[in-house]
Amino acid sequence: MSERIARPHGLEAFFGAAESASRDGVEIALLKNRGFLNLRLDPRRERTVKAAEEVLGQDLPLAANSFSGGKRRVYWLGPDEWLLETGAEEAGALRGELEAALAGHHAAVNDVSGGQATLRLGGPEARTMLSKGCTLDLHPREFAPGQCARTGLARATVLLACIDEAPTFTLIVARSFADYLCRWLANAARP
Amino acid sequence: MNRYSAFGLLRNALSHNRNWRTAWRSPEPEKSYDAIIVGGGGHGLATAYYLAKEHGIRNVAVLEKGWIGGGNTGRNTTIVRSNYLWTEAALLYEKSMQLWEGLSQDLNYNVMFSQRGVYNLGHSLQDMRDIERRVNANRLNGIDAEVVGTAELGKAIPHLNISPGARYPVLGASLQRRGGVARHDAVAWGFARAADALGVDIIEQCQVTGIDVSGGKAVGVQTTRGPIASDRIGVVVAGHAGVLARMAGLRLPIESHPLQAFVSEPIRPVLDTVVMSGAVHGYISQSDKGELVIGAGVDPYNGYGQRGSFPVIEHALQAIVELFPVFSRVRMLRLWGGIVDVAPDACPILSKTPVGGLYFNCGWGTGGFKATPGSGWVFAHTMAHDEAHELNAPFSLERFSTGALVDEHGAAAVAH
Amino acid sequence: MLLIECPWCGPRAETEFSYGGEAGIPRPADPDALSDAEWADYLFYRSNPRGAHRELWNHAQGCRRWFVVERDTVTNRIAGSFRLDETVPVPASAAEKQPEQGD
Amino acid sequence: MAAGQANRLPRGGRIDRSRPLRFSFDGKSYAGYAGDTLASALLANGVSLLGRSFKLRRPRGIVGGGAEEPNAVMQVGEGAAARPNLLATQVELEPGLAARATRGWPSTRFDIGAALDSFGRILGAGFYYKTFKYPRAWWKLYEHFIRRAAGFGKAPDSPDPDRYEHRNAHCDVLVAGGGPAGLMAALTAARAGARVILADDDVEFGGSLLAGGDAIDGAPAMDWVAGAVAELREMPDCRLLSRGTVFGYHDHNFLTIVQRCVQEADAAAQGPARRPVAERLWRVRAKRVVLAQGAFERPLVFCNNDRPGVMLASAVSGYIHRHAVLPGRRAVVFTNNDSAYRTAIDLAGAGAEVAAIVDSRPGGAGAIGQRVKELGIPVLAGHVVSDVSGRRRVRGAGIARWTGEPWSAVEITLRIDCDLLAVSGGFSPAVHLHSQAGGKLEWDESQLCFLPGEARQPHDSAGAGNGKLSLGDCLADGLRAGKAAVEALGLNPPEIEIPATNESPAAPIKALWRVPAAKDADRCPKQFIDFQNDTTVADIRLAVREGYRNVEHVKRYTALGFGTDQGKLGNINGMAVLAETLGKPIPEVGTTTFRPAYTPVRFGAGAGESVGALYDPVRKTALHQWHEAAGAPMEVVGQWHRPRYFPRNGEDLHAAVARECLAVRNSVGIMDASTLGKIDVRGPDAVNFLERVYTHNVDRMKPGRCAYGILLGEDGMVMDDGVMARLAEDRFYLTTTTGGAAQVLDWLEKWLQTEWPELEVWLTSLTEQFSTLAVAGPNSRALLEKLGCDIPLDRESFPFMHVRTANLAGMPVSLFRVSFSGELAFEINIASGLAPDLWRKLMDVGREFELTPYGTETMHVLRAEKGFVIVGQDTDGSVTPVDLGMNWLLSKEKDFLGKRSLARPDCLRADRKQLVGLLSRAGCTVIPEGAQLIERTGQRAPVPMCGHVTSSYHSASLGHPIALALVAGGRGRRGETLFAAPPGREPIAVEIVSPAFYDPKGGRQHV
Ligand SMILES: Cc1cc2nc3c(=O)[nH]c(=O)nc-3n(C[C@H](O)[C@H](O)[C@H](O)COP(=O)(O)OP(=O)(O)OC[C@H]3O[C@@H](n4cnc5c(N)ncnc54)[C@H](O)[C@@H]3O)c2cc1C
Ligand SMILES: NC(=O)c1ccc[n+]([C@@H]2O[C@H](COP(=O)([O-])OP(=O)(O)OC[C@H]3O[C@@H](n4cnc5c(N)ncnc54)[C@H](O)[C@@H]3O)[C@@H](O)[C@H]2O)c1
Ligand SMILES: Cc1cc2nc3c(=O)[nH]c(=O)nc-3n(C[C@H](O)[C@H](O)[C@H](O)COP(=O)(O)O)c2cc1C
Ligand SMILES: [Zn+2]
Repeated sequence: MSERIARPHGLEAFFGAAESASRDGVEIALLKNRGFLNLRLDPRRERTVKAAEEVLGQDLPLAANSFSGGKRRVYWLGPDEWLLETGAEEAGALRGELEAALAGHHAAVNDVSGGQATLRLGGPEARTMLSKGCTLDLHPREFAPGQCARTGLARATVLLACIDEAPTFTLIVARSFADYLCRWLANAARP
Repeated sequence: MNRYSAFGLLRNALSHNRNWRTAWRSPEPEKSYDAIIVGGGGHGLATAYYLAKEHGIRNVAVLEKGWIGGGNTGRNTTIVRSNYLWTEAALLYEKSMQLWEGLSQDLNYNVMFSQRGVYNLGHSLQDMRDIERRVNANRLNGIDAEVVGTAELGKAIPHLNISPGARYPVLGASLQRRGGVARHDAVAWGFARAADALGVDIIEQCQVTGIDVSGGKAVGVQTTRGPIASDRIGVVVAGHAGVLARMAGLRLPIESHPLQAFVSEPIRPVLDTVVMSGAVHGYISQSDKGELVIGAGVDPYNGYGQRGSFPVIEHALQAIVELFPVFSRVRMLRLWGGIVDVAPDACPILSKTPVGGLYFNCGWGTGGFKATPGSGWVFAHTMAHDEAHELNAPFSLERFSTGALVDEHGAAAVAH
Repeated sequence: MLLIECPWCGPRAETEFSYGGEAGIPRPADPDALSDAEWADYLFYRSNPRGAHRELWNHAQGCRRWFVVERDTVTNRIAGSFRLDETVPVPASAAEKQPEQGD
Repeated sequence: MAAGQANRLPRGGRIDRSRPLRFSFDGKSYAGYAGDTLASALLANGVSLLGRSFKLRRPRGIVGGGAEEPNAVMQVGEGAAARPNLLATQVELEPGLAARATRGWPSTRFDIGAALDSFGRILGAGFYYKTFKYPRAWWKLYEHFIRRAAGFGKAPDSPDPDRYEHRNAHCDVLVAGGGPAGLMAALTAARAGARVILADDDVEFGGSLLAGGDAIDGAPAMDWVAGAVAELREMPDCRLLSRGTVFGYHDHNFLTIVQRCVQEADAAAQGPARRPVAERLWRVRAKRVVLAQGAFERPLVFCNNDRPGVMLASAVSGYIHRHAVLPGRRAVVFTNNDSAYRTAIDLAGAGAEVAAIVDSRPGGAGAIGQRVKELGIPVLAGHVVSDVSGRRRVRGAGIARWTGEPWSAVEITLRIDCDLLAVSGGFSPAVHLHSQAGGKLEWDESQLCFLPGEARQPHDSAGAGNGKLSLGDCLADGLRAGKAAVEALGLNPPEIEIPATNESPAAPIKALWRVPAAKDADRCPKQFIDFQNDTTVADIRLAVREGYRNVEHVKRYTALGFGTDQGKLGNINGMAVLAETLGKPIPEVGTTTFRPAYTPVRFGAGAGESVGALYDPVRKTALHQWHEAAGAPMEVVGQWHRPRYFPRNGEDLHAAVARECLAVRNSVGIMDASTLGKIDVRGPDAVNFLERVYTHNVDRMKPGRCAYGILLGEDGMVMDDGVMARLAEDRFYLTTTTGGAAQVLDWLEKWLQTEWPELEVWLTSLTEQFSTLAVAGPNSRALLEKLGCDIPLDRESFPFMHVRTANLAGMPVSLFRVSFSGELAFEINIASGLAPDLWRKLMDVGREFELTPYGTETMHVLRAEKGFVIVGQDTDGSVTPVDLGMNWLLSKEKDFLGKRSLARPDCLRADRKQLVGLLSRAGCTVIPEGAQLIERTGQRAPVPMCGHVTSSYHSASLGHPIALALVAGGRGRRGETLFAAPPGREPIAVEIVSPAFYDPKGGRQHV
């Protein structure tokens, strides 16, 4: 299922346990080749927002805890912070374009592709499994497709996004926590 | 006061226990006293006792808003030790330790001071450096202390998880053999009874609602049972220190936080010493009745509720199960909280104040039960002489201006 | 476990936040002009009320914003959460609580 | 097989007669059925003696039917599977279950300790405070014996095989208790469309209906229960938790439920890998809560009321109806209210002889009295059971006429033989959760109980827990509470008709807190209030006599309510007796504080899955697997695991570290420094901002420049340190210590957001993005050149303390010419995904230079040789930069955080502890870290201490040990001799020297 990897990435070994914990009702997969940029700007400055949106070709989500789809996902992290998810190969170029477009604006773009581990979590039991370590209300009415949240999952901080009604979730975590999180997921996936 | 003894028990049993006298009277408050102690916890009662016993000041009232011993004195995990790092703190707690060692006899009340040893575990190389440092300092200060290795710990504490593969492996510990536990309620009652016998009025259900200051000097208090005059007022109210300070127009470098503890159901003896771990935030002992008495961490935010946040309890349970995997099936019977008065350097304030005749004893935070007799002893001296004893001189309010903090904070992660 | 309203993210569990102590203690503009006692007051002295308390919280596991919460330190009841750039309404009563059983 | 079950009724009950099973008690085998509790099965087998009391070792049997049981405290299972202190009344019988009584030695039946009972009067409340004080040293001995008597069950002897989990849940309405009231409330809320959680601690829903012959709408009440449960199960947003005990009601409507998921035998059968979750802790955030916990029956307090065979009337009814067990053949029923009349009817219906109903009320019962009369059961109104005979089992009741005067003496005029005495002293609503939540209580003088009063959180009570004792009232109250809850949520309450019940009105209860005896309360045989702790009426009177008058003092002095039942059985009786003793009304005496846990909760369940490997995250760098493969032992640094050293051919720590150190000094070494915190700082105000938080002059740094920087707390103490690089006019890159990374970022953000929001600065954490590979040693430049670097690395083009971006082996990196070892060195920052690749390439190419990987220990030695400090090791929270000799870092031209504190008198003292180096005079001794320093040996305690050793190593490069220390006034005392005095060792003479042991001029790093 998972995309092919271009480069050794240092994370695969951690994921074995989590992926093999997939079972009826829960599917866990490592997403490879993801690129990430962290973007900070003040949304009250319309010109700056515009400049960024022009490069992205899509809106910056301004509503808290939401993400915009389209060519790539743009997650709201805070009132002046976003995470852009792209293909790994694109990240560098996109960063260059954004930096160029935002030159002279008060904004910061950082490539953070190397710092994240990304998982896909799906299946009818996915909510139950997440609820073992996450205090958010994950009821389909409360945490619906298009919503995301930076929150705690067990003892790690994660970015959790609801992708579709299946449900499918994307889970993005700092890479140093990947081993822990995968062990936790492998355990939580047990019925 | 009738003296307590085995013989007395027998004699009273013959008369169907009908001739026991009250442990302390419940007098109506007088109009004025030579000294007033606000707060009927262990520290307040000890202060009154030593004022009467050591300084001959017997016309003293202890004013307690509820029932004596109902504050932190009655809700702590009762760990007593004196192995503090800094000399100033170590000598103060050691004074207390020495008083503990004769307290049951001095008070004629068995406070069940049980010197079953206190271990502080180290889980990292830095923990072990700190343990070496502290043990070394203790011994130079004349306080018994040892560094204990993992193998020895395994023998001394049968169920302790000393597996090197543990998430926080136990690398060693400090041990103070003279440390231990005492019966918290008995400490309050024993001091109350002994103070009462020397003439001190212990007045419960009497809340201080105001402090009268005139010309920069304290002249009395307002209470729910009327005004009471005195020109010597010692405030010993732990978590409520800030509230009382405000009554006198003062502010303190104190914040009040909930601190929780819990007990298991009584089980057969399995743990005959006290085990503390700063790194995993748990400390545990077993009482004479069989409950495991376990302390949790302090709630991070200010609070005046005698209850705390449940995640803190979960964390303490995780820590205990880590340290003692065999306790996983033991059950938590009751959990509660107290309101601790935390100073920036985790050390007490035993001090005169800008208001003449008004003294504050507070800031014991999460660890003042062990200091009860010593605190009372030096505070009585301070109130009697309007001057700190050399043991508590470093613990004045001035230190916050001069910067001469006694920083146990940096040294000890938990200070119980 | 408290339920704290982040002004951006909405109500979240206490464990997502970190506490920042009493709010509204500005750093003195010219520290050198202060006496040691005045500096100590800024550094260490707190109002520590029994009752309404204005305090700083950080949505550490969420949007990482600092904000102000008004919370009753006895009941833990939260009167409101405010962004730092909002003018925070004056508390109805900052008066000290009267004694309450079982606190 | 039912042959052994002499007390088993031939028909009825909710047991499954098709599933007989065997269990054992105290080593003897018995038969029972699925659906039994351990208690019902034991009663079925006629086992009445189940344990001994805590203090007096009196024989005890089963009193109750559930959580209120004080006596039947069992040890179930053995070894790792042992479960201490289970209540027989709550243990579901399972095949092979092995239970033991927890008190009594050598056996429950013959307990040597029973002799203690005769000393009862000496062992009154608080006796231990009055004795065991002399001689002083003997307390240890006394205590040794006291402790041997401690506790009930035994902790398991090996780690728990069970699995536990936590589950977070959210709902609109949480209903605690699934009796008629709770079911009705849940139905109402669910039909309105609310998200509902209904939890009941029993195996089945139904509450009291499980135990009775009630009818609803003309059919057995359990039919209605089944219908309600089936409907709720169908609802999509409704969660039913049976075996789920709501044990805590915390602030902000947060409730904790523990759910028992699987039976021990079933769990064990699965084997360790597939073991199902044994218990689940639900952490529930509810918008509204309905508490429908029901009520606890109270026993009556008469002489020897603790004898086995004295049972709560409602429990007796429960055993008959639910378990088809008849606990006695010839019964006396003793009551002060109508409810026990039903028990008499139940007993008679089950074939027992009811010798009499003794009713303390002169007027007897209401309508139900007539039915009893019709059955031919004699009623002795205006009478009390004042004493009983029998030791290990009741043999008879001593009955006296009573005028209603509370403390008057009575004369026993009638003795009735019986083997069962069913008692009822009225009902106390289970207000536990209401009180935990901060709700007030109100005394109801007509029903003689505390009712839930004003609530502090959004919760409501319903049913018997709200003082509604008839079934019809409970149903109606459940409906009311359910409606109120959904209305408060803005939902439309459904129309539900209250089902019909056929109850007749009861006569009022009459107070009977202590049953009068032939002698006064201090001299009569013991009248028990708290069975488990042997607290008697006389104990309470003694406490009052001695001045322990507050209910909380009485609790603590007499242990009333301290037991595993937490006073569920005896507390209200105790408070009432206290009130009567004090001559005060009951509400003035009040109750003690209700606390979690409602019933005891396993530590394991509270801990959940965060134990063992999941106790705390282990953070791993991108190179972790390489380190592991290389066999490096790990050092725990905060949450990180870092390689401590890389042993070769069985080297120990010292050999490996010496080799690694020399490799760095002589050729080149490589270290994984990825755990350092990294922060990107950007914006027009970046300089301005950093000037405020760092101590040095930031504006003087040119782009491309690096500087060492320190951060102080506002108290002037060193908080963190690291290298700061200026990448552009408006852009900086900060590094922090491993432990300080998160804290520093939070600290900087806090100042930006709260104090200086006008500054235009963005902070972004790059700790995880970049791995840091430190390449150090004289050959480091050659190594990088060999690897292929697209920029010149020579000293002139790329001087010390500068930063460059480059391409190394075709990979984009940032190179920092900084050095923590004092050698020529480069810190390579590379995107973490590429780090393993680069590391491998370096190792390949590095063979030529004998490139040596080194760990944290070598790093520590190398930096100590240079006199560089580690924040947190060489400093604690009491060290200023001046103490460390870093005055040169403190700008005089600007303010910075913490600066003002450095001017406080204590920070200006000349005798503050200052950083120095130490050499042992003897040359070869490594001074222990942590050792305190003294001026003279041979002094008596307290010995003044003038400093302590913070870091100490053998230096392979120098060929002798070195140490860093903080010494009072140390900088001015070079050359002086001090003594290190490590515990248990000879003092070590040491000389104070400069902390810069190696290459003090810094020539080697500048090449
Ligand atoms: C859970 C927990 C665990 C702890 N564990 C330990 C430990 O293991 N070892 C250790 O050494 N220490 C421990 N401590 C700390 C220790 O309990 C306290 O430092 C110590 O008991 C304080 O005693 P005190 O007499 O000063 O305060 P308290 O016992 O709290 O007495 C203060 C009294 O002042 C009264 N009061 C308040 N306001 C007024 C007023 N306006 N008018 C009249 N009276 C008033 C209160 O009602 C109270 O009775 C722990 C504390 C807690 C909460
Ligand atoms: N005749 C009398 O005097 C008398 C007295 C009391 C009750 N009753 C009868 O009892 C019934 C009362 O109905 P009800 O619904 O109020 O109560 P109930 O006793 O029927 O049900 C309460 C349920 O709550 C459960 N429970 C209690 N605490 C709990 C907790 N913390 N967590 C989870 N579950 C918990 C209990 O196990 C029980 O199943 C009525 O039928 C009433 O007539 C009669
Ligand atoms: C050392 C110690 C041991 C305790 N042991 C028990 C116990 O065995 N049983 C019990 O119910 N409570 C026990 N408690 C808790 C008290 O019942 C009570 O919860 C605590 O003193 C706080 O008071 P509060 O809950 O009335 O506010 C103990 C408390 C302490 C401090
Ligand atoms: Zn937020």
